[in-house]
Amino acid sequence: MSLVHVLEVALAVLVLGAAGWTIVARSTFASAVGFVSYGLLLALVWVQLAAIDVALTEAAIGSGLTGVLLLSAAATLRVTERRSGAGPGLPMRVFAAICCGLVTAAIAAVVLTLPEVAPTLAPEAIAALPATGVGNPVTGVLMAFRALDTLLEKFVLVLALIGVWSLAPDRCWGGHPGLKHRLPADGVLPFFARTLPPFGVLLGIHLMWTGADHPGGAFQGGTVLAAMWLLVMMAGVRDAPAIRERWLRLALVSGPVVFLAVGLAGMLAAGAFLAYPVDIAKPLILLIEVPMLLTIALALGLLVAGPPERAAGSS
Amino acid sequence: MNALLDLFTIVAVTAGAIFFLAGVVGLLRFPDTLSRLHALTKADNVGLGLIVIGLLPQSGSLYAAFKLLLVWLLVLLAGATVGQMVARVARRAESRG
Amino acid sequence: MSDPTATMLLGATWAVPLALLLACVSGELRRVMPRLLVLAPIPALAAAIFAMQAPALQIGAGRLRLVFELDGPGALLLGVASLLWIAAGAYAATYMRDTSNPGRFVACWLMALTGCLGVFVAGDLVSLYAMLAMLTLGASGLVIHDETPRAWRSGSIYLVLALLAESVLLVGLVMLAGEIPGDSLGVRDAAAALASSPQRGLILALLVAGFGTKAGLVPMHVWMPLAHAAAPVPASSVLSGAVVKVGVIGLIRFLPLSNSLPDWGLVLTVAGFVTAFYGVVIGLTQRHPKAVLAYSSVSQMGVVVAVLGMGLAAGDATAGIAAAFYASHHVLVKGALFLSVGVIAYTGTARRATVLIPAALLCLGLGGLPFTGGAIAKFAVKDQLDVGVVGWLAAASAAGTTLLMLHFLSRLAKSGAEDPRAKASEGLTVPWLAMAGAALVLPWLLYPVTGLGSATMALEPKALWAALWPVALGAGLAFALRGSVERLPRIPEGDIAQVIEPGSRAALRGSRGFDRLDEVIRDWPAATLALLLTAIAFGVALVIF
Amino acid sequence: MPGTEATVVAMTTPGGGWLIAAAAWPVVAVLLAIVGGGRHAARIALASMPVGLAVAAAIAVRVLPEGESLVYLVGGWAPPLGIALRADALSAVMMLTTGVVIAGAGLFAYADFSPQPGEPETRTSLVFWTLLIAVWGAMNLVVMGRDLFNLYVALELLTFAAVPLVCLDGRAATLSAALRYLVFALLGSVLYLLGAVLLYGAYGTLDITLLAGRVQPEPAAWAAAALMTAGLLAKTALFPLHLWLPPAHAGAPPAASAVLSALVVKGSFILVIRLWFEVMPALWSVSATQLIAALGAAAILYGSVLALRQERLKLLIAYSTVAQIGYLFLMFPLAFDPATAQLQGGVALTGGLLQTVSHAFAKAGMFMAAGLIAAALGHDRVADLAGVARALPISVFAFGLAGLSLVGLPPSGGFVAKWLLLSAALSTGQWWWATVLVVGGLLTGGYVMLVLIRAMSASAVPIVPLKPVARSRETVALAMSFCAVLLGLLALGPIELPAFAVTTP
Amino acid sequence: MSTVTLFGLCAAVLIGLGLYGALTHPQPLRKLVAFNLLGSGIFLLFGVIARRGAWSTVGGDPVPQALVITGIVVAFAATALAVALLLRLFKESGEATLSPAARTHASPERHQP
Repeated sequence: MSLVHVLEVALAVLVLGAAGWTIVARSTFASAVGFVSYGLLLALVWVQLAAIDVALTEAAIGSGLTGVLLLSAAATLRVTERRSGAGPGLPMRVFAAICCGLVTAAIAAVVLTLPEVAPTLAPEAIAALPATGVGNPVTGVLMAFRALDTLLEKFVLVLALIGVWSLAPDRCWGGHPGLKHRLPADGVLPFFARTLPPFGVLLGIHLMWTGADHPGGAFQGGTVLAAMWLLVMMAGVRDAPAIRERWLRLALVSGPVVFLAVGLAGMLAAGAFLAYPVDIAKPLILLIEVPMLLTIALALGLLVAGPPERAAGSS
Repeated sequence: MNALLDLFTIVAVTAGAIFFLAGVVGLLRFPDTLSRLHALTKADNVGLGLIVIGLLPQSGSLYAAFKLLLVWLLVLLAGATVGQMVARVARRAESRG
Repeated sequence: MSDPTATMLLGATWAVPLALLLACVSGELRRVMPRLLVLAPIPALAAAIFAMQAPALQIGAGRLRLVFELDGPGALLLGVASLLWIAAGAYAATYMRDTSNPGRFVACWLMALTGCLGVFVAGDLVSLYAMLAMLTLGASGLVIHDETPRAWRSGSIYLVLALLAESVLLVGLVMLAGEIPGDSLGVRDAAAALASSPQRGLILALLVAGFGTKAGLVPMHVWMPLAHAAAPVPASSVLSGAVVKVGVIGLIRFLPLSNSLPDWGLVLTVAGFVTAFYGVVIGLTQRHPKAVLAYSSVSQMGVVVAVLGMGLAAGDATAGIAAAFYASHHVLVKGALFLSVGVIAYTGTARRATVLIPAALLCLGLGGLPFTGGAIAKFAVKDQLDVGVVGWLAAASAAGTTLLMLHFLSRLAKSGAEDPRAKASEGLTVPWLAMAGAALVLPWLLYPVTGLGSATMALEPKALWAALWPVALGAGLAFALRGSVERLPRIPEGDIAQVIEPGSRAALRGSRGFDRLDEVIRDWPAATLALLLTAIAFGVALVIF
Repeated sequence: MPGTEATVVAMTTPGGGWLIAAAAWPVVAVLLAIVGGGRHAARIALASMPVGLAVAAAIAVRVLPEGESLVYLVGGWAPPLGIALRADALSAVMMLTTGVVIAGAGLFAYADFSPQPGEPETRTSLVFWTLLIAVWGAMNLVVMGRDLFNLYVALELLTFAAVPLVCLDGRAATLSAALRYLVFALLGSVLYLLGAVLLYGAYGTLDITLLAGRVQPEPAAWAAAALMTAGLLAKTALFPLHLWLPPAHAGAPPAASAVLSALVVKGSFILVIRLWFEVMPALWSVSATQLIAALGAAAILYGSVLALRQERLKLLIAYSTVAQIGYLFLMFPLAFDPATAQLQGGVALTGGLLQTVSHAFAKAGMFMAAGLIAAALGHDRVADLAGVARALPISVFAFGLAGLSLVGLPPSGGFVAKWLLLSAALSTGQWWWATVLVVGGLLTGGYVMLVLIRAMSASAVPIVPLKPVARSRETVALAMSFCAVLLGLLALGPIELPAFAVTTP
Repeated sequence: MSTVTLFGLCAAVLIGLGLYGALTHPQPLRKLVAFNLLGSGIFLLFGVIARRGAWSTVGGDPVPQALVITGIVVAFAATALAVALLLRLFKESGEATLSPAARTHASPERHQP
């Protein structure tokens, strides 16, 4: 049993341990903390599965941003924990455990009986990759072969944001999202929030740029930017923008708009929606990814920031 | 020469690992927040530092080495900040009783 | 009249009332509508007179195309029914003048009218079912019109039973549709297919159950006395006169009369006579004149079903037209008598005779008194009912009917207005007398049209005697039992309904359990568990076949 | 396993561009509305509706007449690597329905959600219109998607657009309803995703057409089928997974309720059809088809009884949706051909889809009418509806017409659907489903009449609406109900209903 | 046991854990944590399938990997929406529970927003 293998088993055990902790932990906050560490461990698993792009995404979104959401919510809702009942009784729990066990068993069985020669689209993807001009097959899939999914998923982000905004009290509509932290401007956090972002922004853009040929891409980059922005807002260095701002709305939709525009242009230039003329495929993809980066960063940041809670102008 | 570098790496990284171990033990064993914090920050700063230094010879390119150092610096920055803030919260909690 | 116009009349029969119904959406038109009720059935009358040989009216081209046509029995019943609807409509315009909620009354009236007349011209299964449904909705609205607890109860019982009947019918019709060869849902083709269908037994059972309920066959009759007693007078007049006949026409059209089915014939005959006598017996215990009339309707429908049963047993195709003729007489008589109940309520002791004498004629006519319309009606069904023991049963039921109707007369006499000088307005008396006259005369004019023979044969001494003695017997009985009838125990209207209702109330209480169940199912853990179990169940279902 | 798909080489068909139009215009409209904001949101949404209707009509006239379906390969990449869109008769009909219902909802809601001139953008004036159009777009994608993951994204899109509509008024009750809806729907969609993942693991594609050629009766397929079905049923709120539906549909604003009840639950149902009839028509056993229909039957009886027991009009209608959804699932055993052990299109499927569409219109009309009644009375207690028929005759008439179709009385679309299902049940000798159909019809008649009789009974004091009810809004409700009735008359037309023979290579 | 099998089974267990948590936890927020667990388990399974599809130079089938990235983003959006709903519910009612009893039959009195 090789060393790598031992490490993998240990990793699996750790992941399951962390997962179990999120379920059994007594306080929601502890469970959320557990979830963050679980996400980081999972990122290692993704590396182990030779999916660096996913590992980055998992660490950044799955663990990072989701973690922030859950932690802050847990902090707010702590008071309700005592009041919310004990949940279903023991018989119910046992029965539930049995059912979940059955599902797990079924999936395990499927995993063990998957075909010997795994069906794969890797050959097709690699064969078609040159036509897209990008070197990273994952980016190729995201931006070319299944660009429709990517476009729609931008749309999902924007729509989810509208959904979150719709939960604002009517009087606060158009105003600033919550998380206004009254911290001394000279505190440690503001300092941190002034020092880190330059690096962060650099890294984010770097991730997006390198994503064309190496692991990385607009998602990972955008997430880093979003994180930086959240840091700045939370530290009180810059207030969250009022959601009625025209520039904000424009920046928000810029990603899908450009994507859609290029796609429709493709109908004329390359004979199909979301098709790129081979010779200028890569520039086009980058052209799409730049506003996409912006959209992702804004959408993710604002999703975490939550619905407006202060009427515009008031501070 | 390479053997020497490798040896250096092994030593440095092991040392770093030991610092981390100590940090974790401290985190688990120490009585109050501040001393736990004390243990933890040592682990972060020195432990990670040693590991980074140990890895430098293996990094191959200057670019990679620079990235390693950058990582260390950023972690230092983050660790310092977080440590400060946790400490403040802890003190406020105490003063409230 | 040229064929296309006649065909158009078939459409107008239901389209005109329907148009008036839709017009009710506008408030202004709703206000003038009561005066228009009398016009609504006129196209139907015209159709009955002119459109019998007319080619069918077809709407649409698909398999579900609507067809409207008119056969002999249909034309007969459509004609008299439309007459009754006209008279009752005129009557209602006066009688319902100061009712609460007139808008709903006219809406329901027109709905019932559309459905009732539509059934007689419906030539395909879909439109037949549509008209029946329409009729049910309108009629139940008429029953509950007074909104007294009694009206609510009767209305809901009527609605439930009627909808049940239609559901049973729907299943029967769909099965029947499956038997029809080729691309048609026509009633004629359906009836033809039924005779030779492997499913015949089941389909017949469903159809008889369905139409039997509409016709008030025991034990599905419970709604009739309740509904007819509860509804306002003009409504109960059309309900008991015209609406009940949709069951009859349904049976006439679908029963394969031309090929003999002795067992089914026997069943129907027995059911018919049971109903006939049951109606008489229970009717005698009733106090309210409208209830007595309703039970007499039950009994009369029993006779009609018996006629059809004998026809089916003998494979005698003329039974259809004969039964239709008998029923059409009943349309006129019952319609008239119900109107009289409303008239006498406004008539003082001084003028009471002007109502009672025509009513008495009609009553005895229903028993078959010579020279009345009833005599020729009875004469028309002699071929079916004059065989052996059945003949005696028929005579007995005639006697019973006479007895029952005289009982009604006595109840009617007791239900006059307080003020001896009171005089019912022409708006009521004219329609009532018109109907009464029609009931006495019209059958004699219509008989030759039916092709059953010439009316003069009904005036031969033998026929006269055959018609007279049961009436005499009934009258004698009535004289002998006078007073003692009053002492009979009161059986509440809708006899069996008393037994059904506690059951339904229990069901209602039971359904409360559903609320609690819903709370449980919709609780989060239960629902999520259900989700998992669903997945597992499907998995199992797939793995182990 | 190449060779199997050699038979089904996918390629863009002429006119396939319309599919892109159908997918793209809602996205454009929503993004424009977000940027435009303020009063423009409503204007943009309303202005875009004719476009959407035109696109749906264009697709319908190409697809429906001779059942040729449109295909589009996005980016020119053929499956399995790329994503295909495809509009068959089913898609076309659903697109038309979606268009008409949402356009109706838009007209109906304009009074509620358009800010007065001059006043700044309000919350609902932006949110409602963007989400309404988003629902339309999501429905289009759901009915023409051919890639299981692409469909997953479309489903989530549908959910995210629908959930905020539930709690537009921001009261605790509706918020909690929306939360239950969201979380349960999410569970449903991840189960669906899990199934899709398993299918990819086993067969290396997510394209419906390709999968149809590759699926074998083996553990992976079984597990996938079970998980995906369960997940989709959860989103369709089939009994006993209906926990979220009644409060959500009853709490939303009338226009939203109409869209939710008429369309949103149908989205996942369409995917059930795709899954059962197209991806794995040969996989299903008799017991599976009977099981899904049994759930449907339970839904019919249970939902109808509860509808009868509701004291609030909107809850009554919501429970009626629970019941009516049940009818949609009766078609599966009726479409099962024991000879080939396959699910096949035909009378049963046509009946089921006709039920889907006619229920969509009827329920939209009902919710709108109920909304107007509730707005006029200030409450929606069934017991206190006396006199409404005189105050709001058109609304009550609309309710009645819709009820006509729900009960399944001719000439409504509901009747034709019921007739087809009944004849399928009786001709295949499955009389027990026929019984359910009949009993369900009776119960439905019960609660519809309950409301109508109450509404038509005389009230001591004539009702004066709290605020004037716009005739135009009543007309919209009436139009919806009329559509449900006219569907039945379509069956009279020379064009037979498109007998939905779904594609099975 | 090979890497893919190991993590494949790991994914199966994660899915089971997620389902259990979503089913039994009374607090909605815990349900959301569990939901994310469930989701990541499914993504992991997809990753395993991708890994099995490794081919010559590429370490895994890029299509599933790309889909997982999309999936993670969608799951995050869902979580964000749910959390926002939960917090608003808490602000409105001071409660954060999915138990229907109180709410179901409290149908709206106010209809127009």
